[in-house]
Amino acid sequence: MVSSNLNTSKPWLLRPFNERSTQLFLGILFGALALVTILHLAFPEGHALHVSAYTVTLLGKYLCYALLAVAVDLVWGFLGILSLGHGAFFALGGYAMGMYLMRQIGDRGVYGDPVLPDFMVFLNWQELPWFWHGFDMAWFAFIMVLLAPGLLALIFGFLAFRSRVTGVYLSIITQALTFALMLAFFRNEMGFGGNNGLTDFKDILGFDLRSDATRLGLFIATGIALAIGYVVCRGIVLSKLGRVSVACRDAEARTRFIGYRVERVQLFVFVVSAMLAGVAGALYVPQVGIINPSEFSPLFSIEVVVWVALGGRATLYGAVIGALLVNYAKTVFTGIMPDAWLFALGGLFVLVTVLLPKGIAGLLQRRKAPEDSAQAAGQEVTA
Amino acid sequence: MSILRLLTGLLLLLSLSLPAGVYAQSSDSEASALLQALADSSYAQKQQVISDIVSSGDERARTWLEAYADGKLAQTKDTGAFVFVLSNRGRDWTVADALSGDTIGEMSRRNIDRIRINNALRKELEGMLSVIDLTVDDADTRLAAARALKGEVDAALAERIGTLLDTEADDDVHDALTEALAIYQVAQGEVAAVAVLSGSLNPQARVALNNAAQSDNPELAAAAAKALESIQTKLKINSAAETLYFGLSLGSVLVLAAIGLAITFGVMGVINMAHGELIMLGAYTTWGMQQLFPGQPGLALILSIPAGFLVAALAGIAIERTVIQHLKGRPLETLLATFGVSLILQQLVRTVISPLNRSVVTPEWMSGSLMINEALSLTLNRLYVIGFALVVFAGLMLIMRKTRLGLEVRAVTQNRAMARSMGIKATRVDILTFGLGSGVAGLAGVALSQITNVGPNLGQSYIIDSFMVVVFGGVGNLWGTLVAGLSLGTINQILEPWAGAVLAKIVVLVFIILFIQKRPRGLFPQKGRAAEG
Amino acid sequence: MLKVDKLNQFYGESHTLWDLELDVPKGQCTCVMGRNGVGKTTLMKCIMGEESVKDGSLNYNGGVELTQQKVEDRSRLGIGYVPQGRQIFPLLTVEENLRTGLAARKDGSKQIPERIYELFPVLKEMKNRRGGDLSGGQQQQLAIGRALVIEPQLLILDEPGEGIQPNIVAQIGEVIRKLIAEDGLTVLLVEQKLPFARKYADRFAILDRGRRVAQGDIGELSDELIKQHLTV
Amino acid sequence: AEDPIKVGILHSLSGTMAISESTLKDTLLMLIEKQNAEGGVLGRQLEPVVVDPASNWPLFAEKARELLAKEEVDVIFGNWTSVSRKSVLPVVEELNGLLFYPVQYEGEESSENVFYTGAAPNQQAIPAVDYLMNEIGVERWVLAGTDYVYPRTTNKILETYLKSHGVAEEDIMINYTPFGHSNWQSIVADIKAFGSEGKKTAVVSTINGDANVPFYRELGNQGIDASDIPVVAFSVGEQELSGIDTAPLVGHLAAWNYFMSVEGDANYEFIDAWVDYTGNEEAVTNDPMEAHFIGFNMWVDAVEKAGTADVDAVKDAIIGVTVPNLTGGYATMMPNHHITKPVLIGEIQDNGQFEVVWETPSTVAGDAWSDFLPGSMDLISDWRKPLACGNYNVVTHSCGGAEEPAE
Amino acid sequence: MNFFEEISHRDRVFEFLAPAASPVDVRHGPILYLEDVSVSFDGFKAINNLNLTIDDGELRCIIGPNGAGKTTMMDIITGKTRPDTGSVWFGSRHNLLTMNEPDIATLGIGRKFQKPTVFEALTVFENLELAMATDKRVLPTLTARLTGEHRDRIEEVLNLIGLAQLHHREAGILSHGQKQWLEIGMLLMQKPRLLLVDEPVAGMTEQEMERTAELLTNLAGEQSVVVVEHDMGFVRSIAKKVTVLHQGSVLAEGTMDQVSNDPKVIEVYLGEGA
Ligand SMILES: Nc1ncnc2c1ncn2[C@@H]1O[C@H](COP(=O)(O)OP(=O)(O)OP(=O)(O)O)[C@@H](O)[C@H]1O
Ligand SMILES: Nc1ncnc2c1ncn2[C@@H]1O[C@H](COP(=O)(O)OP(=O)(O)OP(=O)(O)O)[C@@H](O)[C@H]1O
Ligand SMILES: [Mg+2]
Ligand SMILES: [Mg+2]
Repeated sequence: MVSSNLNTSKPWLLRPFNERSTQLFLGILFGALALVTILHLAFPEGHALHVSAYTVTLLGKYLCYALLAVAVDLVWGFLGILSLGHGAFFALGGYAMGMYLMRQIGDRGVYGDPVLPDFMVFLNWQELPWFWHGFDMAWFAFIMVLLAPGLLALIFGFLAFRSRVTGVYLSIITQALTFALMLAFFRNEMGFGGNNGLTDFKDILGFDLRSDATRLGLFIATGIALAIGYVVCRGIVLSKLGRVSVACRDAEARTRFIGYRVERVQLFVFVVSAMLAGVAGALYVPQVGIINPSEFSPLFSIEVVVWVALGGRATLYGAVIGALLVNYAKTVFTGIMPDAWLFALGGLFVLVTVLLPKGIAGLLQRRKAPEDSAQAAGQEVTA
Repeated sequence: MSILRLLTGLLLLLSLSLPAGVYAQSSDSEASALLQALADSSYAQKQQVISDIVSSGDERARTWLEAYADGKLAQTKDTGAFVFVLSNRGRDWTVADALSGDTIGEMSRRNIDRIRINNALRKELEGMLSVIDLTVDDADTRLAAARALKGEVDAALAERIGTLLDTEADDDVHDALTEALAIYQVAQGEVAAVAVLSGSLNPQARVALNNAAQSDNPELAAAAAKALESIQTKLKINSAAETLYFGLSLGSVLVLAAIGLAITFGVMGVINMAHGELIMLGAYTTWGMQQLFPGQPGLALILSIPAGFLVAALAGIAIERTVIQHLKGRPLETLLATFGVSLILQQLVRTVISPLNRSVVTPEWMSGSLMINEALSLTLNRLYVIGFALVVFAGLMLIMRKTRLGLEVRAVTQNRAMARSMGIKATRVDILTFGLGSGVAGLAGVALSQITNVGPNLGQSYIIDSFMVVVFGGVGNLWGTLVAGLSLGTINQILEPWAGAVLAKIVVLVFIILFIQKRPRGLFPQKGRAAEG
Repeated sequence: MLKVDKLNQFYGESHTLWDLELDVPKGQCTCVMGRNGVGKTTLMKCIMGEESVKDGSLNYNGGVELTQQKVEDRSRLGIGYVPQGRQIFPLLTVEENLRTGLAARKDGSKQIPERIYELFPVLKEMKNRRGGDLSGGQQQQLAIGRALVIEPQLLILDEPGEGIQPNIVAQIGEVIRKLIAEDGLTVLLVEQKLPFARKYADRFAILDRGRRVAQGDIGELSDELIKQHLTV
Repeated sequence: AEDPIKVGILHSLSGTMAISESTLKDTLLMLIEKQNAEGGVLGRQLEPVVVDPASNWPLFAEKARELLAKEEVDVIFGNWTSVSRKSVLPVVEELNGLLFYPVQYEGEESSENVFYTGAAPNQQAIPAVDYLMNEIGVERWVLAGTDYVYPRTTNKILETYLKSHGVAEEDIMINYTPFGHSNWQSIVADIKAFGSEGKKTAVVSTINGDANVPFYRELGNQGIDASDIPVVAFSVGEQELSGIDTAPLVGHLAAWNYFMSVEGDANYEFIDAWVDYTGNEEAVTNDPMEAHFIGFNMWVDAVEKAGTADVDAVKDAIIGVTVPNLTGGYATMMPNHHITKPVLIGEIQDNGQFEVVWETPSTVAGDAWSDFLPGSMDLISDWRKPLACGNYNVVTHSCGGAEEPAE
Repeated sequence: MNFFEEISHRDRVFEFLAPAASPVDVRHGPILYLEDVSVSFDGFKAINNLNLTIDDGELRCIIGPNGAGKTTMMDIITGKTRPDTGSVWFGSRHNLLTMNEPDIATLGIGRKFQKPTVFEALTVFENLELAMATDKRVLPTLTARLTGEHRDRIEEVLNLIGLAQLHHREAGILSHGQKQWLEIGMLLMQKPRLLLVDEPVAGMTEQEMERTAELLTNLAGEQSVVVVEHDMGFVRSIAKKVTVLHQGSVLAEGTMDQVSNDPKVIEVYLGEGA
C-alpha cells in the first residue's frame, strides 16, 4: 500500500535517475548540449543554422548561473535558509579559477614579468603574496575552487548554525558576509586586483581561451557540471537527509526533538551548496573573461534568489529555468530596448510573483505540489 | 602677504579718516577705465588695480569689489560695458549695469566676458573686507572678522588691533582680537604672549606655539611646550566629542533610512526591496518642491516634509494595492516582487526626470556649522538631521504605541485570519501601515537630500544598510532600530580614524556577523515561547 | 439564530462538507460532535468566513446572509469565535490580545469589560505577559475571554475545554449557561467530551464525513447514536 | 545605396554608471545624426547600435561580443570605468574591433584595438599638481580617492612626482574611501586638521561619482573654503556639478582637457547642437563628451582616408590624423593610440561652470606608460609598423609580454 | 481496521514498540531524576524547587492547574529550557543539563507536544519515517535506505494511529485530532526509553481516549511514560501513581484516589464538582 518511496532502496546518488523529472531534465540538458555542439561544428559561419561562438559562450554563462541558482535553491528551497550571500561563494570559486588563469599568463603580461601578474607590477609589488602560491598548478587551483568556498561556508555556517541563527537574521548576516568580502576585495592591498579584478586571461590547461574549440569545451564542461550538480542536489533531496532538511526548514526545533542535529544537517547542505556555487563561479570566469569584486555585491546575490523564486522554489529545475529565463531576457532586452529593459524585467518579476505563486515550475507541475510548504517556510521569516 | 599689508594700511586709513558719504563718485569714464584695467591686467597686476580702485575713493568701489569677489563682475563683448551678472544659469544671463546699477535684462552669455578672479585674489579681497568689518556696529560681524584675522596679523595690523582693543566693548570680540594679536606676538618671540594662547583651541595659535616650541629661545620654547600640553588634553576631549557627534549623525541617517523599513518589514513582514526607492521619491520630492519655489529653498524644504511623506506614502500604497496584497502569507515572495518594483521605479526616474543627479539646494539656515569652540563645531545640516530623526522616531513610536493601528497591525501580522475574525479590517490596516512605513521612508529621503546625492541610485545605497539596521536591532522592535542605527553609526565613526573608511565598514560588518552569533535575534530580541518556536 | 442550509465546502479537490444542514436555535447551546477529521472545525471556519464555501447558505439572525458578509463584518454582527488551537496573538500581551476584540464591539467602548477578568482571574494576573508565553490552558482561557470581549450574540466554541484544568472547565460550562440565561446568548459548541456536552448543551448534532447524520435535543443522544457515529 | 556602417555604442544606461554614461550615448547619437545629415561617411550612412551593459562588468564583455560578433559593428564607442574597459579589452582584441575610450584613466595600457581619447595621467594629474605647486604654492598634499585602480595609480604617480619635487613624506596624506561613500565627516575633519598646520594645503581628489556630492557638502559645512584648502578634482566635471548645489564650492578646482565655459566658435557650435539635441536649455557638456567628439571625428577622417571602414585599414590610417578639438586647438592621434590634449585648470563658479585659471602653453601628448612608475618607466608604445608594439621595452629592446612579438 | 481489535488485547506487545537498546544506566534506581529544579522567566518562577523521580518502566500521570509548570518541566527534561538551578539526571549516568536536544532525544527521551507539531510539508509517511529510531547522523541519513522492515514498521504504526489512508497526504492538512495521533505515532517510531506525553487526548473522542489509554499502559513496563493530562476520566483509567504540580512544585503525590481526595488538590485543581 505504501508506494510513494519506491526507489528509496537504491544508493542515494542513483535515486534521481529513477525519477521522471530528472530523466527529463537530463534529457533536455544533454540534448541541448549536443544540439548546440552539432550546430556549432557542422554548419559554417554565416549559415542560418550556425550557432556562433558568441552564442555558445553566452549559453555557457547562463549555465553557470543556472548551477548557481540550483545551489541556492538547495539551501533555500529545501533547507529554508534564504542565503543572500551565495554570490560570495560563486565569486570565491571564480577568484580561485581567476588566479590560476592569471598565473597561466606567465610572462605574456604587458610588463612581461614571469611571476607577478600585471596589476602587481603596476602597483609596485615586489613578490607574489603567499596566497598566490600554488595557483600555477591546475590541480591545486581546482581543489581551491571547491575548498575556498567550502571552507568559508564551513566556518561561517559552523558559527551561525551552532548559535541557531535563523530566518532573516541568517539572511542578513550572509548578506553582511558577501558585502564585507566585496569591500575587502575592492581594496588593492588585498592582492586580488582591486576593482579591476583579474582579466586578460590567455589560456586554460594549455588551450587558448580565445579559440572557439575551447569555448565549446567550456560550454560542454559547464553543462556537465550542471548535470552533476543537479543530480547531487536531487540525490540529497530524495534521500532521507532531504526530508530532514525540509523538516528543519518547517519546524527546526521539532526536528531536534526527534534526534537530528539540525546544525549539522544545515552545515552539510550549506557547504555542499557553497561548493557547487564555487564550481559555477570557476566555470564562469574563463567564459566571461573577468572576475571582479562586483560578483560579491549583495544585489547580485539577491538577484540570484530572484531567479530561483521566479523559476519556482524547491524544485531545482525551476531554479535552472529561472536563471536561464531571466538572463536570456536580460541579454535580449538590453540589446533591443536598452532604455526600457528594466521596466520589462521589473515587470516580469512582479507579474510572475503575482500571477504564478509557484513560479514557472508551478505551471509545469501537473501533480499538486505541497501547497503549504512555501508558506510554512515563509513564516519563519516573519516570526 | 605684502599686498595684504599694503591694503590693510590703505583701508585702515580710508575707513578711519573718511566717514561714509564723503566718498566721491568719480565720473563714469574714470570708473570704466579702472574696471577696464581690472579686466585687462594679468593676475599679478590685478592686485595693484584693486588697490587703485580702492584708493579712487569711488563709493561704488565696494560693490564692484564684492561683485568681483563673487565672480559677478563682467564686461560685455559687443559694447565693452561693465555689468553685474544677476543670474547665470542657462544660455542667457540677466545683467545689470555696473556703473549705474540698473538692470539691463537678459543677454547671451557668449556676449559676456567675466572678469577673471582666482582663489588668491579672492582671499585678498576677503581679507580686506574683514579688516573693514572690524569697525562695523554689528558685534557678530566684528567677531567673525576678528576670528578671520588669527594668523593673518602683521605689524601694521597689530598696532591697529592694539588701539581697537581699547575701545572694543564686546568680550568675545575682545578675546578674539587679543588672541589674534598674541599669535602675532608669539611669532615675534614675545614670551609673555604665550600665556594668552595657553588653552587656545585655534589651529593658528597651535601653529604659532609649535613654531615657538622649536625656537632657539629656551624660555619661549619651554613656555610654548607647556602651553601646547594644556591644549593637547583639551583637544582630545573635543575630538572625542566630535567623533561622538559624527557617530550620532551617521547613526541618525541610518535610523532615518531604516525606520520606515522597521514598519514595513519589521512589523508587517514585507521584505520591501523598494524601500530605498521610496526614500529616493522623498528626496526627489524635495527637489521638485525647490523647483516649484525657486529662490526659497528653506520654504521648499519645509513643505517637502509633508509632501515627501505624502508622495512616498501614496507610492507605497500603490505598491501595496497592486502587488503586495496578492502575496499574503508569502513573505519571501514580496522580496521578488518588490525587487521588480524597485527596478521599475529606478528606471522610471531615469526616463522621466533624468539619469543625472539633481541638485538640491541647502537653505541658508542649514548650512555651515554651529561653533561650540574653535576645535569643535557641529555641522548644521547634520544637527537638523539628528533632530529630525529623533522627532520622526518619537512620532512613529507614538502611533505604534498609542493608537489602535499599532495594535491592529501586530495582530494582523501575527495571525491574519484570527485578526479578521476579531473584526479587524485587515486590508485597511495593511494600507495604512504600509502607507505609514513608506511615508516615513519619504521623510528619510527629504532629510537625505540635504546630505547626499539626489539621483536614481540613491535608494540602492541605503537598502542594504537599512535591512542590516533593522535586523541588527531585532525585527519588530522600533527601539532596536534606533539603538542599532545609532550604535552602528558610532562604532563606524570610532573605527574610521584609525582603520580608514573601507576597513571600518568591513569591521562593522564582521562585528554584525559575530554579534548575531551571540544574540541570534538581534539587539532587542522578541523573547518568549512563541519567538523560540 | 443560525441556519445552515445545503452547505458544501471543498479543500481544493476534496469535498469536505456535503449538503450540510444545521439549526442553531436562539438562546440555546447546540453541540456539534463527530470523530476526528469529519469537518467540525471546517464548518466553524465556514461560518466565520475563514474558509470559503462553494454553495449553500448561512442564514444568521433571521435574515442576514453570512456568505455575503465580509469576514471582518461577521464579528461586528455579534459572532464571537474561539477557534481550535487557540489562535491567540503570541507576541501581543494578554491585555492587547483582549483589546483586539474591542474593534467589533457595538458600543465602541475602549475598555475591556471587567467581567472577563472576573471570569478568568489568571488573565488579570498575567495582563502584561505575552500571550504566547502562557501555558496551554491559560491561552485557552484567553481565547475565550477574547471572544467574550466583543459581547457576542452567537458564541462559537471549538473544543473550548481542551487543555483546561477540570475546575475551570466546569466553570466555563457554568458561564455558558449563565450567559445563555442572562443575556440570551446563543452558543455553538464543538465538543468531544460527552459528559461536558450532556451537562451544558441543549441540543446536539452529529457530523460524519462531512454530513450531518443526526440532531436533536441533548436528551435524545443515545448510546446507539454514539456507537454508530462517534466510535472508530 | 550601400549598407550602412554600423557604429556600436557601449555605455551603461542603467545601474550606477548610467549617471555618467548615458549622456555619452546621446552625444554619439547626435554626432551620428549630424554626420548622416552631411551625407554619412564614404557615401554610406552610419547606423548606431545601442546596447545597455547596465554597469555590470561581465555584461560589458558580453555586449562587446554581441556588438562585434553578432551585430558586426565597424567601431565601438564606449566604456567609462576602467574595469569595464579591462573587461572589454580581450574581446575587442580577440575579435579585432575598434574601441574609442573617452574617459580620463590611469594609463598603463596600450592596445592595438583601443584608442584612448581621454586623458592619461600626464595629461591631467601632473599638470594640475604643477599648477598647485608653482602658482598656488601648495606645500602639503592630501591625495583623496575612491579605492580603485585609477585613484591608486594616479596617487602613486603623484606621490613619486611630489617626492621627486622635494615634498616630505609627512606632508602627504593619502586616503581611500569605498565607492559611493557618503559619510565624509571624519575624513573632512582630518583634512581640516592636516591643513591647519601652517603650510598651504591642497586636496587632490580622485573621488569618483556619487561620493563627490556629500564630500563637497561636508567641506562646505565644516567651513573649508577654496581659499583655505583648495580641492582639485579629476573626476568632477560640469555634469557632476549639475547635481550639486555649487554655492559653497566656488573656487575649488578641476583639471580637464575641456570646459564648457571655454570660448570659441567650435565649442559654441557644439553646445548649441547639444542643447538643441537634448531640448534642455540647461544641458551641459563635459570633457568625455569632447573626447567622443574628437574620437568620432578622427574615426570618420580615418575611414575616409582609408577609403573603407575595415578595421585594419582604419587602424593604420588613424595614426597621425588631426582634428580640431573644442577648445580652439587640434588633437592628433599619436602612435601609442593616445591623443594630444591641452590641460586646463578651472575654478568652480556658482553656476556650475568652470572658469579657466590656467592652461598648458601647448597640447600634451598622452603617455601610455607612466614615467613615474618603476614597472613602466622603460616601456613605450608605438603601433606603427614595423614596431607595432604596445609595450616596447627600450632597455631590453624587446616587445614586453606581447603575445605576438614584433616580427 | 480490525487491527484495532487486535491490539485491544492488553497483553499483546508489539515488536516495534520494544525499546531500542539504550545506554541509559538504570541499575541504581530511577530512570529520571529531578532535584531542586527552579526556573524563572522575567522574574516569574515557573518551576520552583521541583523534585521528581520516575522509576524505570513506570507510568506516571502528572496533573495540575494551568500554568503549574508541567510543560515547562518537560521543556527542561528535553533540553529546550535550561533551569536556573537544580540537576536533572537520566538514569545514573547522564546529566541532561549538559546535553542538547538531539543528544537527549538520541539517548531515548521522546516527547509529544501539547500543541501538536508535525512536519506540515512532509507526508504522514515521511513524518513517521523521520521519527524512526535509526542512525540520525548526517552521512548515514544521506545514504539511508528504506528497508522492507522499516516499511513494515511504519505501516504498522500507520494502522495503529488510523492514518493509513492518509499516509501520502501532507501532514499540514490533517485535522487537529489527526495531528495528535500522528504525533503519537512519531513518538512510537522513536522507541524511546522515556516518553513524555503532553495532553495526548485533547480533542479525542471517548473511544479514542480508551485506545490511547491502552496504548500507554501497554508501553509502560518496558518503557517509562510520563503523561500530562487534564481529563480526569482518562487519568483515572491509566494512573497508578499521580503527581500534582502547583506553582512549579509538587503539591501532592500518590494514587489517584489519594490525590483526588486531597483537599488542596480539590481546591486548586479539581473543583468541588469532580
Ligand atoms: N487545508 C486543508 N486542506 C485540505 N484538507 C484539509 C485542510 N484542512 C482540513 N482538511 C481535511 O478536512 C477534513 C476535516 O477537517 P476538520 O479540521 O474540519 O476536522 P474536525 O472535525 O474539526 O476534526 P478534529 O476533531 O480532529 O478537530 C480532515 O480530513 C482534514 O484532513
Ligand atoms: N517563556 C516564558 N516567559 C514567561 N512566562 C512563561 C514562559 N514560559 C512559561 N511561562 C509561564 O510559566 C508558567 C508555567 O507554564 P507551563 O506551560 O509549564 O504550564 P502547564 O503546567 O503546562 O499548564 P497547562 O496545563 O495550561 O498546559 C505559566 O504561568 C506560563 O505563563
Ligand atoms: Mg477540529
Ligand atoms: Mg502545558
